[in-house]
Amino acid sequence: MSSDSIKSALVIGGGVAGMQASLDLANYGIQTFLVERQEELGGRAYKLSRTYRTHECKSDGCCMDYCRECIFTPKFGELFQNENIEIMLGTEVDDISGEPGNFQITLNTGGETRNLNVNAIIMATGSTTFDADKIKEYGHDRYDDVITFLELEKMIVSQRGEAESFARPSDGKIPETVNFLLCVGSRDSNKGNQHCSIVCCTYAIGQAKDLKTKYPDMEVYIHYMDLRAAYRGFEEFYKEAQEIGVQFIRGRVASVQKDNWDLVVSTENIDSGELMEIKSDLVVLTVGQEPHRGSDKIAESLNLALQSNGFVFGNGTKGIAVAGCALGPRGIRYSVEDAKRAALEIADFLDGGEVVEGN
Amino acid sequence: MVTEAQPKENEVVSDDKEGDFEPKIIGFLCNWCSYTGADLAGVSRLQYPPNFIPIRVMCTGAVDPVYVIKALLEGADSVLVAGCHPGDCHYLSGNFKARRRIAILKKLLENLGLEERRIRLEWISASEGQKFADTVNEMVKETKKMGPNPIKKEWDI
Amino acid sequence: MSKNVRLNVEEDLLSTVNELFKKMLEKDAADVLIVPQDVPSGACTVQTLVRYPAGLRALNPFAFVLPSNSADILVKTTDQASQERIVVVFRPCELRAVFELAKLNQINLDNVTLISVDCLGTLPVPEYVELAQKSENGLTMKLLFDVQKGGKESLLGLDLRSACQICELPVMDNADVSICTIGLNLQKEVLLKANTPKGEEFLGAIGMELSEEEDPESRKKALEQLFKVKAEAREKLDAQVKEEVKDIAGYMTVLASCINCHNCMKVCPICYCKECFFDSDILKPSPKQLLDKSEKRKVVRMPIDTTLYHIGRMNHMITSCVSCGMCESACPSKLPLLAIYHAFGSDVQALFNYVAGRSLEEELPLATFKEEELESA
Amino acid sequence: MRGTSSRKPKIGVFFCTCKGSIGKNVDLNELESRVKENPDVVLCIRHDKLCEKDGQAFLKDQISNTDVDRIVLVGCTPRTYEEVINKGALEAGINRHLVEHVNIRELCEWIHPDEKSATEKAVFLVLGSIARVAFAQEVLDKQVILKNNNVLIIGGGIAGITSALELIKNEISVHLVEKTDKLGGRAYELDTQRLSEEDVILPNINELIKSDKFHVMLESEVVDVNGTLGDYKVKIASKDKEEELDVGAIVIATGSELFDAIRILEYKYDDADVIDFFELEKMLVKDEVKVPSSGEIPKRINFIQCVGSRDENKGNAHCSLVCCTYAIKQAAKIKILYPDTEVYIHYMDLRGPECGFEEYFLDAQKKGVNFIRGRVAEIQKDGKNLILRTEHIELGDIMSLPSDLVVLSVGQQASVETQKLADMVHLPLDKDGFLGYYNDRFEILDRRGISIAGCAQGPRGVARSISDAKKAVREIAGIMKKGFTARSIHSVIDETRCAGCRICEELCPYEAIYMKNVKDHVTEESRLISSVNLAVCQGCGACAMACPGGVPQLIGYSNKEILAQIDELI
Repeated sequence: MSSDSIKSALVIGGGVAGMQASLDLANYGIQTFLVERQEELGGRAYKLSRTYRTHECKSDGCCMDYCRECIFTPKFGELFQNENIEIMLGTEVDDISGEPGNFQITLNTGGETRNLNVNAIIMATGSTTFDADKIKEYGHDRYDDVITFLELEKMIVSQRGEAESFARPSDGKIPETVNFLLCVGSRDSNKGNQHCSIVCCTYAIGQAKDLKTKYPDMEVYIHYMDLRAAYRGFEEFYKEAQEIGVQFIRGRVASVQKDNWDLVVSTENIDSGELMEIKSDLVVLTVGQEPHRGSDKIAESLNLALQSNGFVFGNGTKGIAVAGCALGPRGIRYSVEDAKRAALEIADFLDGGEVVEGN
Repeated sequence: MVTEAQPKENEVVSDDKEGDFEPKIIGFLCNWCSYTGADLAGVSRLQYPPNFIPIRVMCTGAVDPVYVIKALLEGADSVLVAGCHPGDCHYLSGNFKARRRIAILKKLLENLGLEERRIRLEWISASEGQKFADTVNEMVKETKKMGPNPIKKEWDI
Repeated sequence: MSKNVRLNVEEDLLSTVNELFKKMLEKDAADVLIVPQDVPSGACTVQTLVRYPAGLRALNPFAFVLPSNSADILVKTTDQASQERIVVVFRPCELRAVFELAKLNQINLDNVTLISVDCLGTLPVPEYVELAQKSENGLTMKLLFDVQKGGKESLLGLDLRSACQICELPVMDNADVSICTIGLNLQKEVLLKANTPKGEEFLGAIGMELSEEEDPESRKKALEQLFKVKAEAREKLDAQVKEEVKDIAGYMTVLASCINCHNCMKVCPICYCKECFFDSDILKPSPKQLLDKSEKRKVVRMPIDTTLYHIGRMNHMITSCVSCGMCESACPSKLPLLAIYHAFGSDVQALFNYVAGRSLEEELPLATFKEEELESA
Repeated sequence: MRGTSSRKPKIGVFFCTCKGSIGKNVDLNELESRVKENPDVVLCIRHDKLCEKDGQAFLKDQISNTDVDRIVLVGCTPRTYEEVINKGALEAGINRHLVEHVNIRELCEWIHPDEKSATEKAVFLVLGSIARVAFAQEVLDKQVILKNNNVLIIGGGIAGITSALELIKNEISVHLVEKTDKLGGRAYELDTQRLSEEDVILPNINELIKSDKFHVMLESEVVDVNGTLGDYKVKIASKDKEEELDVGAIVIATGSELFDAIRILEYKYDDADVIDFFELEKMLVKDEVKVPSSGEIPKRINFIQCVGSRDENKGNAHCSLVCCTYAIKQAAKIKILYPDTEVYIHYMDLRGPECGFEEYFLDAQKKGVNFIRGRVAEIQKDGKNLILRTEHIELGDIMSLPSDLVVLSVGQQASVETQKLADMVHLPLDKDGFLGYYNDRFEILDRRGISIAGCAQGPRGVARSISDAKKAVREIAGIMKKGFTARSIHSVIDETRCAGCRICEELCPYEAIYMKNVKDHVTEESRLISSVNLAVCQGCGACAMACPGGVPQLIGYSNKEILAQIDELI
């Protein structure tokens, strides 16, 4: 590749990994096209009320627990400002052909097609969350007060700063008892996916902690199989939750049913062996992550192999890098790390190994 | 700040009365913790009285006591210096340095008969929006109780 | 216990000490002396740099006058590369300033031998000059005997400078060598003490044989008495000034006669800045700013920023103030600056358990910090 | 850049309404009219969203169409958009130091519902900043070229070796200090093919040794680090000598150390048949497992997880992340080698942060590995037999399990070397004693030329250590080759006014102040005065406060500016 021609790359997916990868690429002086299927950048991470210690966090105790403002908004600003980045929202990748160093891309924006030549590709198609309706016994499709953790995040965000109270969907009451069900659709090859989604434990504990801190009288239960978290600091996090009174019950919940007016969570406490029925005002299903629809198609056109769980294998062909949840469930921290690595790989490839100083 | 004439000693100036006296409080907020804490108070819509006027500095360790003296001499009724909690300073130890300087200054002003509470050094982290609002509320209340800065009664400033 | 030697007084005290210092140059124990000598008229005593024995004519380290704090001379005569061996004779307040300035890296003490003298105090310069002109020769000795005995006849009713009245450390036992006069029969002898290895070596070099003798009882007693008198005076003055400036109004009244000459800063041995912050452009308002201020405030007392200067300067150097009182002596408006600095300074220095100039080892409070301290602040 | 000296300032005030979110409580019209009264203000204009593309275009347009030479931006908190706006202003020809940000959203609009007082406060805030910006000085970013561009790598484990290879690829000379007598660390002893989720190809040590840019010091230790980016002096103690090395940057790859199981007395690590996972690994590489005391094939093997991990009292609070995966893979391999051997894994929670863990787990279960939840209470010795006593939490039973071989899955902990080094280079440690704290902020590391790779920042597997090292080194390589731009906010010292008291040197938390010898051209007096090392200065302003003479000043936060602002606020 001649060094004076402008190098270009396509980033598929405008979630946190895609955003970071685009910024890094652009800062390496690479003309970057960022394609996002939705009308908005940020992906799932942007919908969270807050995140728990990520790479982006200023780890000097300066957290205002308002990640949308602190992490994402400035990043949007940077992305939209950057001369080297062109963002295409509401756009899907229809076709990819060619070879590393020279890919031909066909893009589709609301029926309008556009052809593009790029030298390299970063796939950051992310993952989607498991559809909780698939597990009938948890009643997500039937009961208003059975919600997924993302729906809870949405509630927290929309109620923030306006009302002091936290209202459950059915009648707007502050719930007195909240049950968190972990591994919904995860580690369950019959009804869901076999893999563990890694981040759900942390999120559930975080949400439980927030609720318990705000409403000390609220009874908060977390039903789990194993408590897992890849991040250091989790142990303290977990302990804090225990200390403020979040109750952890080991065992997979059998069902959530309505008994007259109340939701009842039935489970076996594996540790004590007893069968429990817990009346609950709100049930939060912590759904896992699974591959995004269409990501297999893109992987195929890029000659990337798939893992048994449907996620993409990372070590593919030269000139193609994968970042974020497309590789498997992960949190924001790993996604950003991934993205930085992916951008490095691509920059290295386009430079022929030559180092370009990063910002 | 308006001094029409030199009042006689112990004479109660009209704006001295608690209630209709609106104090002015100047705050030096460290960029990393307390300023962000103030932002959080804003984001969380935590109301506090508008008597507080912030100045952003990089670190409490960069707050020259001269600034505080100047503010008081110009007629500020109280001064807040707020930074990261001990051990959390973005610049490792700025807050410890600030603590020494402010302690010296307080001692001097105390000797000059200025209430020690007119200068406050507070540790407010970025996540303590509530603490920030509380601190301002408390300071306004306290300053109202103490009355206007006596320096204002003097002509020279 | 420090090593010491009694020096017999031959003719009189001053000439004995003069000979002693001559010996330092003759025996090549020093390259340059910085010593106070009477001016020919005898009206005053000034510091001199002496390189040859012939330059030592009227050495008088005991004179009851201190025109300026000599610590500044060492700032001017030493630098990082100083090689010349300098011997100085300073009063305790000057030595304290030397210690502070050494900690502030303004003086290089590597090749300096510090000799202190017991100090019974000094008179304000104009009054001393007047007194000296009226007196016959031998004023210093007369005062020395007189004041030591507790009498004040020879002072003709004059008071010592307030700094001297309240002096906390009229004797310094951590100079390399100290010349002790208090509580001794000065017609017969004077006591030399070597307080440091450097001092011992120095006295050895000029042929002194040192022993380890206890201070004579008379000296112990005299010192005890002296400390008591000073402490009482100190307490009285502190209380008096704290009453006078107990509130801002009092302070501003005191400052009302300040003419903003900044002499107090210029003569202060501790004020080491090349240009004072309060003299710098940073604080100079433009004509427009000044006039705008009068609009905002209706009245502006001039000169502007006098209060800022005084509180600001106090804030800058109070932890290092050695209470030499030069500021007060130099003030044309006779502001009680020493009294204020002493009263406030001892409070501030107590915060850090620090006494300015007490020793070289104590860390400057402003150049360090502790993680665990001042928790209530 | 527009000249700004000795002229009347021409200030442009931009109001950003943040898409209408400012203006409900603060009366912008009133605010604008008050601001316009200031004679220095030549432009006063409003926009809806200055941080977005068209807002930026608007900003640039307005600046270039007028003779504005400094601007005040009134809007949201500078903590979010400062950089964006400064960049926009710069493109229009206004230096970032001539831009002041006034936050009337978080500090006014959102908290003061009373319009009158909110507006009044906003007026003060804006006027204060106008007064301040009038004294602002233009300072151009300074490019710093390095004196020395060799890199020192401390630690010859996988992270160190990867770093070295990457640097050499970029033609940068590397010195590597390793405390043991050989390179490679733990990673090369592992049965990696089976221990990582993807096929990790370990870097080739031979290739490294062959390079003439590679200088290795084995059995050596760093004892002192002085200096800064581009000019480090590092003292290295070897067995019989001590030498000093000049390098430009440092990569800390000191790794972690395994928890010493002897500390947990009840697990009897001193018994020959109780081994840690690393010792087992060395057997597995040879495809055979023998009971150390008897030399026989073990019939019953028990793995104990979380040895020294998640246990504040006897070990470390943190989870070591990789041990579950290792144990499961080891167990599965034993089952392949010896299908008749009973294998038990005692765990607290099963954790594997990497993808594919679930498959390993199921695979191990299928092969007949038994998983028992609960922390093992103790190991007893009954004659020649080891007996594990544990509570099976799920069944609630107290179990006694005889065992031929016990494998302790010890966790990783911060190594003593890392802690010593952290002290030498003034990096804070996190609560677990790792250098993880600063891992989150790449920039700081690079400014000082110190990067951290691998397990020194916390427990991690081989693959992650390799990718870490590549990242750490890439940034360093760029700086070594091209130099870098100093922080825009840093301290400047007025040399003529410095008295050399060194208080600023004492109080600078980064050792960015150094003493420089100058000769006064009049008096010929040589004296030491303070000087700022731009490579290290982080712009905290401690020196500015330390100096009674106000000699060091922080760009954008000088005494003049702040005092002017104070003046205006009251």
